[in-house]
Amino acid sequence: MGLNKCVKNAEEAIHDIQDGATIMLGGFGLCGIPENSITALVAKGVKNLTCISNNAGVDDFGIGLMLQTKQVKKMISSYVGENAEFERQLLSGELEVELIPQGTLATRCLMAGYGIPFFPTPAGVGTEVADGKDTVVRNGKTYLIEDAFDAEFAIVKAWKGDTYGNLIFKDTARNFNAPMAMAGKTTIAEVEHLVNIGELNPNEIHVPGIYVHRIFEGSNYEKRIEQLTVRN
Amino acid sequence: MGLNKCVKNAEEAIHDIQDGATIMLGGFGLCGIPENSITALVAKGVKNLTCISNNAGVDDFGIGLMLQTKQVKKMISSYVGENAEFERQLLSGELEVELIPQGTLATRCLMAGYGIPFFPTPAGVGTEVADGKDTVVRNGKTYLIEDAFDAEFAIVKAWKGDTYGNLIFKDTARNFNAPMAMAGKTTIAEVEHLVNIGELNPNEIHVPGIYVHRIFEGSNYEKRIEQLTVRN
Amino acid sequence: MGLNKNQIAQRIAKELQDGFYVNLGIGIPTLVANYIPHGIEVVLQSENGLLGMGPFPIAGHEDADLINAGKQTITTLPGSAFFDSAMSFGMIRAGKVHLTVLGAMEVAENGDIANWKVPGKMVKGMGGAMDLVASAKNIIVAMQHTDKAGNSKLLPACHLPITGLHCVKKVVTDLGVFEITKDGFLCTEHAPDVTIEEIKAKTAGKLTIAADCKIMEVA
Amino acid sequence: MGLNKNQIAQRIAKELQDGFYVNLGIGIPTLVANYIPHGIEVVLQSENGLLGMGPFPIAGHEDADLINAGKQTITTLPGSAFFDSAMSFGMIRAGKVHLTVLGAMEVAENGDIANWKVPGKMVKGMGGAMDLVASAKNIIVAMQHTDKAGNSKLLPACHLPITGLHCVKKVVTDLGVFEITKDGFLCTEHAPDVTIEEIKAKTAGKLTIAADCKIMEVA
Repeated sequence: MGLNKCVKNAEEAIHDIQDGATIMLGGFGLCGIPENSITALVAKGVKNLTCISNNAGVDDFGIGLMLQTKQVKKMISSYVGENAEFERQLLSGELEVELIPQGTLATRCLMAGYGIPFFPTPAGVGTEVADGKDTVVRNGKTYLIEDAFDAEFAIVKAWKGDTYGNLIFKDTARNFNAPMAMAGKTTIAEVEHLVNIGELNPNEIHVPGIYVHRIFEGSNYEKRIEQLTVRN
Repeated sequence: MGLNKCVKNAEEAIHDIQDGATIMLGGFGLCGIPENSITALVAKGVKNLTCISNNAGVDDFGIGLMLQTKQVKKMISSYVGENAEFERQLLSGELEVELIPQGTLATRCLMAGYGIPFFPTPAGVGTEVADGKDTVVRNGKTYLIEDAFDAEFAIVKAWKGDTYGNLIFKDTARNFNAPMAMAGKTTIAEVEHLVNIGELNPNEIHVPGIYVHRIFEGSNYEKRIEQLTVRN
Repeated sequence: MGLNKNQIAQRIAKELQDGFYVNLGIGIPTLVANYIPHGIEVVLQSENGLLGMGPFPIAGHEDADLINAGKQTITTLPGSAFFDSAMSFGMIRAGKVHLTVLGAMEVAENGDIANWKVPGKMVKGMGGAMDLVASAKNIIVAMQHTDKAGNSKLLPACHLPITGLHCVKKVVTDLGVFEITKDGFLCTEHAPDVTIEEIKAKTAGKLTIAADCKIMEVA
Repeated sequence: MGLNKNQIAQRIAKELQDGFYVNLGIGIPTLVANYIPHGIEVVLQSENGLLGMGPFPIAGHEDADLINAGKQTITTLPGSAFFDSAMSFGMIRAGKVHLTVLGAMEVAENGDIANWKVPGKMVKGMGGAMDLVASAKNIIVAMQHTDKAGNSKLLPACHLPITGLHCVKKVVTDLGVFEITKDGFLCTEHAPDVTIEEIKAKTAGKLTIAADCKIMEVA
C-alpha cells in the first residue's frame, strides 16, 4: 500500500543513489549516524558523492569508510577533524571541502523542510564564510543570506519508526537527523526499532512520516563511542 | 532558585503586562487557549492590547472575553469569524484588525524563536497581503519577505510542564502554543499538570524551558468545544 | 440538474492516489473523505497540526484537544502524528502535501483563485488558504458553477480579492470537470443531464470542450 | 607564574549567575562546570542538542546516544531536554543562552575573535563557534595570554582568520581579567604573582589598567 514506506534493507533503500549524487547524512560525530546505509553505499561503490554531514566520521567508521574507498568528491561540513585519510585527500586535492557554521548547516536543512528558500543569519559575518554572499542589515545588525539545501537524498538514523515513516530519535542522536529527514527530496530512514502503525504515541513523534520516503530496520549497530569519558 | 520558573497563579504571571502591550496568545479556535491567563487579563483590566492570536475566540470565551471589556486595540490573526462583538467593534472602528495567512503567522513566531529576523514565503503573493512588502524571486517563484514577530509577552497553554518550564502539549492543542512559546521576550506558560523536574522524559519535550520564563498550574479548565461533531 | 455536493466530492475523490497526503478544506472538500476509493490509502492533513485525521468521535468520546481545521472534534488513526502550526505549514510550503482540495468563490481561466473576501461583507480572514494555494503542487477547487444569482464563477479574471495566483489545476463543479490549461478552462467531463450548451452558457471564462469530453460517473 | 587552566575556569565560574543558561566550549571552558558556585543553579547547553548536561557517566553506564559537543559521553540531569541541531542553534541565535565561554587563538581590542583556522595548518572547521559568537549576548574568552612562542594573543587586530566581529565581552587569561571596552582591553584583575608590568609587556593590544585593579581570588 502507498503509505507503507518499508524497504527490506539498506541496499534496497539506497538502490537508486547514483554517481554524483548529493546526499545528506545525519549524525553528530559518530552519534546517530546511519551505519547500515553507509555500509551499503560502500558496497554499492557509488562515486563522486557530495556529502552534507556535520562531520566526516573517523578513519575506519562512519563517512570515513566512504573516504577510504574514495567515493566522496565533496564534503559540506562544519567540523572534519579526527580523520587522517580525510586530511590526506584534502591536502592532495582529491577531496573538496566546504566548511560552514554548524548552526547554518542545521538551519539550511530545516529551511528546506519548511519550504523557505533562504534565510538571514549573523553567523559568519565578517569572516571568510561571508565571501560572495549577500548581506543585509536589520536593526543595526548584519546578517548573511544563506540558502536552504537542495539535496536529492537525506539518509538518517532514528531510534524508532513506524511503517508510515514516523520517526522518534533518542537523546542527542536526534541532532542533524531530524532537520535532514525533513530536507531530503527522498528521505531514507534506518531505525533501530521498526514498529507497526499505532505503536508510536502521535504526541511523541519528532519527524512525521510525510517527510520520510523509505524506512527499514537496521541491524548490527556498533554505535561506536568517539570519546569515552567516565566519572572518576 | 533561578531555574524555578514557577509563579503562584495567572495573576502573578501577568502582573507586569501593561496597557499597550503586545501579547501573543496560543491556541487554535478555542483549542489550547490559555484560559486562566485570559481571565486574569480581564480581571486586571489592562487596555489597548495588541493581541497576536490565530483567532479571536467566541463572544463569551477566549479572547472574546477581552473584546467584551474592550481591552483589545488591535488583533493580528488569520481568521476571526464566530464573534459578533468582534464584528461590531471592527465595523465601528473601535478595533483594528490585521489579517495574515495562518502559515505566515505561525512562521513569524517560529522565526522569532530561532533568531531569524525575516523570511521569504510564497503565501500572499499577488494578494492585498503583499501590499507594501518586499518581494524576491527564486527559481522563478515569487516570495514575500515577512518579519519575525517582536512581542513582549507570549502566553501559552500546555498539557504538562515542569518547574524549569519544559513543556509538553497534547494533540492538536500544540498548534500555535509551541511556536509562540519560543517567540516571547517573556513567555508565560499555564499548564494542566505542573510536575517536578525529572518527571518529564527529556526526549518528549516539545518546548525546552530555556524559552519559558514563568509557569503555573492552571485551574478550572473549561476546554470548551467550538464545533461538537460526532459520528452517526 | 447537475451534481449535488456529495457527488462533487465523490468525483474529486477519484483524483486521490495511493499514498497521497491530502489537505481537504472546509465545506464540500471535507466530504471527499467519505469517498476514498477502496484499495488505496491516503493520509489527511489537518493544518492545525495533525497527519492522519480520522472520523468524528463516537458521542461521549470527543476531546477538546483534538480538533480539525474546521474546529470540529475528530479522532486519530493508527500512524497519526501531531505537530505544531509552524511545522504544519512548513510541510505544506515544502510541497510535501500531494493534493489540496478547497472551495472558491471565483476561479479565473489562468488558475487564479478568490475565496477569502467579499467587499462589503465582514471579512473573517484567509486562515490557511493563502499558504495552501501558494505552496501546493496540485490544487483542485470544489464549488458550484454559478453563484446564487446565476453568475458564472469560472471567469476570465477574478473580480474578488485574490487568494493566490496561477495555482488551481482543476475545478470540479456541479456541471463538470475543468482543467486549467494555458488556453483557459478545458471541460473534460460533464455531469449527467447537463448539456455542453448549458456549460458554455454558464462559463464566463475561456472554455474549450475536450474532444473526448465524457459523462461524469457518479453514484 | 600566572593561573593554571583550572584556575582560569574557576575565575570564569564567578561570572555565572543564578538561572543562567550557559554554553561552554571545548578545552578550558569545559572545566568551568567544575566550579559552579554553591547556591546558584545554571543549565549547561550542549549545542548538539541538550539542555541540562550532567557529569560524565559512571564507567559502564556510558551511552553512545548521549554525548556533548566535544563528543564525550555525558549524562542528563533532572529537568534536561533534548532537541535537534536546528532548534539548538535557534535558541542560540535568539539570544536565549545567557553566557558563552569559549577558547580563542586571538582576541582583538575591539572584541573580534579568531579561533578556528591557522593558515598552513589542516583546517578542521568552525563547528558551532561562528554561530555562537555571532549570536551570544555575553561572550567570555578563556585562553592563555600568549602563544607558545610568547607572542601576545590580545592584539590590536586579529591576524588569523576571523570567527566573529565585536563579540567578546571579557577575556580571562592566566595573567588576568580583561574587559573589552571602546578603549580596548581594560585589566580589572591580575593573577597573584603577576605584575602589571608583565601584563603590559605581554599585551599587544591597547591596554588600560583599571584604577581599582585587584588581585584575582582563586584557590
